[in-house]
Amino acid sequence: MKKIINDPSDIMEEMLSGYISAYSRYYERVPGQNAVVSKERRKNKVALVIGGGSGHEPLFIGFVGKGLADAAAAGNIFAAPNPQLIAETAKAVHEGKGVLFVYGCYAGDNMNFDMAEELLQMDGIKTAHVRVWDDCASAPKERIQDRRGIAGDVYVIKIAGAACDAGLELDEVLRITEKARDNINTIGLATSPGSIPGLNKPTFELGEDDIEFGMGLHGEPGIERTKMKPANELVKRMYTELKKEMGLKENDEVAVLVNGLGSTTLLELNIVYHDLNKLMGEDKLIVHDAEIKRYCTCQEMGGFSITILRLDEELKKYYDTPCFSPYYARGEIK
Amino acid sequence: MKKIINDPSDIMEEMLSGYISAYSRYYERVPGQNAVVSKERRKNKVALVIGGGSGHEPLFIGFVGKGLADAAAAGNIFAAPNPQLIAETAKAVHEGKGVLFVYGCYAGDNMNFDMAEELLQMDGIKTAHVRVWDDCASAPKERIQDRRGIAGDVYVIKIAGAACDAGLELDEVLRITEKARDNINTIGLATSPGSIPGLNKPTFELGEDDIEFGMGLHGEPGIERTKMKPANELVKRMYTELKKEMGLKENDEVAVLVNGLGSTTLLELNIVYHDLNKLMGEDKLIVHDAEIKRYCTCQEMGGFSITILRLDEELKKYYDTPCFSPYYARGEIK
Amino acid sequence: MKSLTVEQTTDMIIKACDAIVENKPYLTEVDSKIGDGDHGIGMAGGMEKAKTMLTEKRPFPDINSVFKMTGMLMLNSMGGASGVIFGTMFLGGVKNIEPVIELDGHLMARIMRGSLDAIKERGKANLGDKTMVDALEPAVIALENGNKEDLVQLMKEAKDAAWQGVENTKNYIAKYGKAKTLGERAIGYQDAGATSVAIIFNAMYDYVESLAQS
Amino acid sequence: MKSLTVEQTTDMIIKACDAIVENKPYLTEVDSKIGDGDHGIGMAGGMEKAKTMLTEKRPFPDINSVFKMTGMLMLNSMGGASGVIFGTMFLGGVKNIEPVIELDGHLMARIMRGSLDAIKERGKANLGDKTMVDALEPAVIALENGNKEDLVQLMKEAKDAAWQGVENTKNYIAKYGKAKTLGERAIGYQDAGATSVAIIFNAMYDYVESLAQS
Ligand SMILES: Nc1ncnc2c1ncn2[C@@H]1O[C@H](COP(=O)(O)OP(=O)(O)O)[C@@H](O)[C@H]1O
Ligand SMILES: Nc1ncnc2c1ncn2[C@@H]1O[C@H](COP(=O)(O)OP(=O)(O)O)[C@@H](O)[C@H]1O
Ligand SMILES: [Mg+2]
Ligand SMILES: [Mg+2]
Ligand SMILES: [Mg+2]
Ligand SMILES: [Mg+2]
Repeated sequence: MKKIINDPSDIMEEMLSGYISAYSRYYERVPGQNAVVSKERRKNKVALVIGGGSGHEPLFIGFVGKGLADAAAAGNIFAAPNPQLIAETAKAVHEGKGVLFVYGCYAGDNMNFDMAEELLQMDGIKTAHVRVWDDCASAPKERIQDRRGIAGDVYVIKIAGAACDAGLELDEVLRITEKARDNINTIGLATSPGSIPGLNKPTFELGEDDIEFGMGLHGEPGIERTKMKPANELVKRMYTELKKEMGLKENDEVAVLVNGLGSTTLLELNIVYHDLNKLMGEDKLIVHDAEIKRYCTCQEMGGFSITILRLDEELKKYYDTPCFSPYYARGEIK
Repeated sequence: MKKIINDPSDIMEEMLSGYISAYSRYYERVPGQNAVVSKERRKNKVALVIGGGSGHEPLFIGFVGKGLADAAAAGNIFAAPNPQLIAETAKAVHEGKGVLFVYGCYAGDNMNFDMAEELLQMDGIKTAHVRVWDDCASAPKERIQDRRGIAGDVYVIKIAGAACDAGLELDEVLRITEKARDNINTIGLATSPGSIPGLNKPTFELGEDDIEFGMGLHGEPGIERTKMKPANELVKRMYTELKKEMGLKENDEVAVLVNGLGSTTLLELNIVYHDLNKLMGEDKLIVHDAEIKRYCTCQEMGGFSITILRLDEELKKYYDTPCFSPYYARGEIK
Repeated sequence: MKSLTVEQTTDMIIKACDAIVENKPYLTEVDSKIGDGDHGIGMAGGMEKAKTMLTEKRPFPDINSVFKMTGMLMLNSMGGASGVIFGTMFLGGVKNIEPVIELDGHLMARIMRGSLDAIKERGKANLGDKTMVDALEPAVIALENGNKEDLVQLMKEAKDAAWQGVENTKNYIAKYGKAKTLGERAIGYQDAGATSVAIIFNAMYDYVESLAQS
Repeated sequence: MKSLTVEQTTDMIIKACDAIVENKPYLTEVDSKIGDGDHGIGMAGGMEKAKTMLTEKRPFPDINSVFKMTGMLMLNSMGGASGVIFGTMFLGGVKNIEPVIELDGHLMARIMRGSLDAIKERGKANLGDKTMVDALEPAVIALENGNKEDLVQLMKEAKDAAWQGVENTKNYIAKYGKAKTLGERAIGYQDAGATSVAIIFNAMYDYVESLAQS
């Protein structure tokens, strides 16, 4: 496992410096903090702040931009950002209208963001948060708050950003963002591990022919370890889980994301979409939009996830607004 | 090596079907051909057609779009498209003003595109081509036409697209595109092999601690096999080669692309840019624009390349125009 | 020996930092089995920063500052679940205690009880949930029940209780952290955070013990 | 035996297709050593399509059509260097020859000479450049110099010459194709395209020989 890095203890510093200097057109840094701030951040509106552990790039730093998040707090590799970092990041973009935090639901993130909110509220800043728990393989529906946030983050951020742009009050932005979150589910599968940069270690072990359905982004176990199968069988199983979970039916309108976890190629992801599209067609879902991307990764982990966002007219309105970051641009929609 | 595919002989069909159906907003297919056509293709202008072997996604199909190519002919995995496919693709987008082909300089591509041009010229269609030979590790400058085309393709396509958009005649589009090509160099290094989809085979072999400077996208040897080193030493060596090759000096204005070859992560690529930016700063280059992306890949190959485009006022004008494809959007430039 | 000075307390915490840094690979391995493998990096990173600051900023006016400084640095550098939890382990106990310049068995027990309560308040984990609480709670009870007049013996009982707690975590299903989705599969593996607690208590005991020897 | 009918020629070419398909893994391995490893897939794909079409569309009016059909299918399905080169191997030789219904040694030599010239015109490679020319050119020379009255012996000499050509490619540095950047490092490895030529000639010989036996 060869990693193109320098001193492992400089990873965060150099990674952020590289990203921000390459895209200095769009970004600046919160002085002294591992945080990326949009140069075109919202004025006089609710600020959207995202964050989480690093190592999942482009998430989260790649989703700071116009129509997206105003800033991202970048935790250390696979570790939630600390409360001070989160609070400073929020202060850098707060415009007096409050701050909405969007992040994945993990024990570490929940506790650190909670502490940051306490700090901010002590300073008189209004805050709210939406924890993304889209991974339906990570816990049963009854314990939805135990579910992890994975690629569904992207859609929640997109819609939250559009709601902020619309100039709504914090509680209304919160309502819409929660509605988005509650209409998103994801299921993933892993074919090979990623690695922890700086350690020469795979994030988990998996037999030569084994895959794991529902595996989490850090190698957390999913619902079943099984044998590798052709793409269409894998996709069928994943789609079936999502359909059941979401109760999808004829004429439901959806946005779909096929997300590569790292080393799985666009060629393979395109084939996944081919298979998925066939199944959605058979069920007469209306695919409003689709993306085949690597948004939410775990280093060079192999595998992919499928995310479905069920749209209604309100969500679609926010989904369709233009946005731009180096990794997520919408705007040429006709 | 687990690949998420179905029957290997369906790879091309399913891959293209997946891509085109996901992005049906933007794309359609040339009936019966492995070709992607932009729904917003140019009217009454020189048509830009690109193509090459598949397996390098998002290149080439991901660079069809507004301001970019009108169509791409997708050859089989790692194999140039055949003459009929190329000719049919060109005919699908030809508007009476001629067709410019941009492709990487490989024996197979050269011969197939040449034959396609012969076929088109027999039908009275004006054609021209620009072969991209940016990989300065693949042959000495004296044998520039023996050099391979790698990530520099992206910049050539961008500028050719902008020149077509400007409504210029074919010979003028050709002149500008050649000028872009002649001001672009790339050097890559490989840390691990990709694989040929459908075969369970790595594209080349590399020792546990070995890397290869200048390795080609299909595992063609480069200039030296050596030991893995820290990122800054790798980058320094690559930058030094490029600087010498291009004669870069103080106040030269450049666009820079750090391109991941497949499994190398954005985290690592950001660190590469961090190191590169430092060296460019020491030399007082003016970085007009930078990108950290995975544009030109070879399946899950590990490693990266650095591409430098030297800009003058004319090239900058074409470089800066907006464009949009699902994988390459510019337009928020201020 | 009955108590430590502020300077000795500083040395003791620095020893705990060293022990965590030394055990980084071990903690990584433990967290890799059922977590995401970053616990060693996180803890070592936080405690290295704490050590640097403790070394630079010493001497401190009181025991409270030593614990607080350590906790703040961990909380605001580590991130992750363990940043909050272990930050709180050092921060939470001294929060409501007026400045003191002597660390005896009574104070140690009081601080650690305060830490435990704050951690349980923050993280909601209880005994048996396969977290660091499973090591900290028995250690706190040992501190509370032991002979406060013999600091060496008291700390020995605390660290033994912590290690026993680590052993116990092997029998539990995880309810918090990244292992919670493992269910039965987590059984047989010890919890990483609990291991860190035991390492810290172990190092504190070693320091106190060697101080008593000399 | 002196010559083949159109139907026999069709069978012979189908045998050549089969031989390439059977040798797909071998060709892959050869191309992997110093090329990009796709030669086996490419050749097998093209010749499988050719076989299907030859089987569906038979009988053909003349020898020319059999070669032309094979070449067109390879050219317009395979892509890559080998699509053009091997397409031309079947297309290029019959281009300027009036329709014939009998394939004898003279015609075989004339067709293959035409193919060779067209390939060299298209690809610019010469003997010693480590391409399929290194197998095809000696085979053509063998066809031209051999006894045209004995087709079996003539084809045997051609395939032997082709295999000898494959052997020779091991000593060469590549000037074309993806191995050209290898320089000295390509020495010791045979060329993939040359190997395909030898396999094709070998299969054609086998067919002619078994026909003569029966
Ligand atoms: N809610 C909680 N209460 C107490 N301890 C917890 C809680 N959640 C996690 N932990 C502790 O944190 C440890 C994991 O720390 P670490 O690996 O650094 O963080 P992360 O889980 O974010 O990767 C676990 O082994 C457990 O002991
Ligand atoms: N210019 C050329 N002239 C003759 N044969 C060539 C030429 N270029 C390549 N070849 C042949 O093609 C073979 C490679 O074919 P293949 O692997 O299918 O294509 P690619 O090189 O595009 O991957 C080489 O082994 C060589 O024999
Ligand atoms: Mg973690
Ligand atoms: Mg090839
Ligand atoms: Mg962990
Ligand atoms: Mg090849």
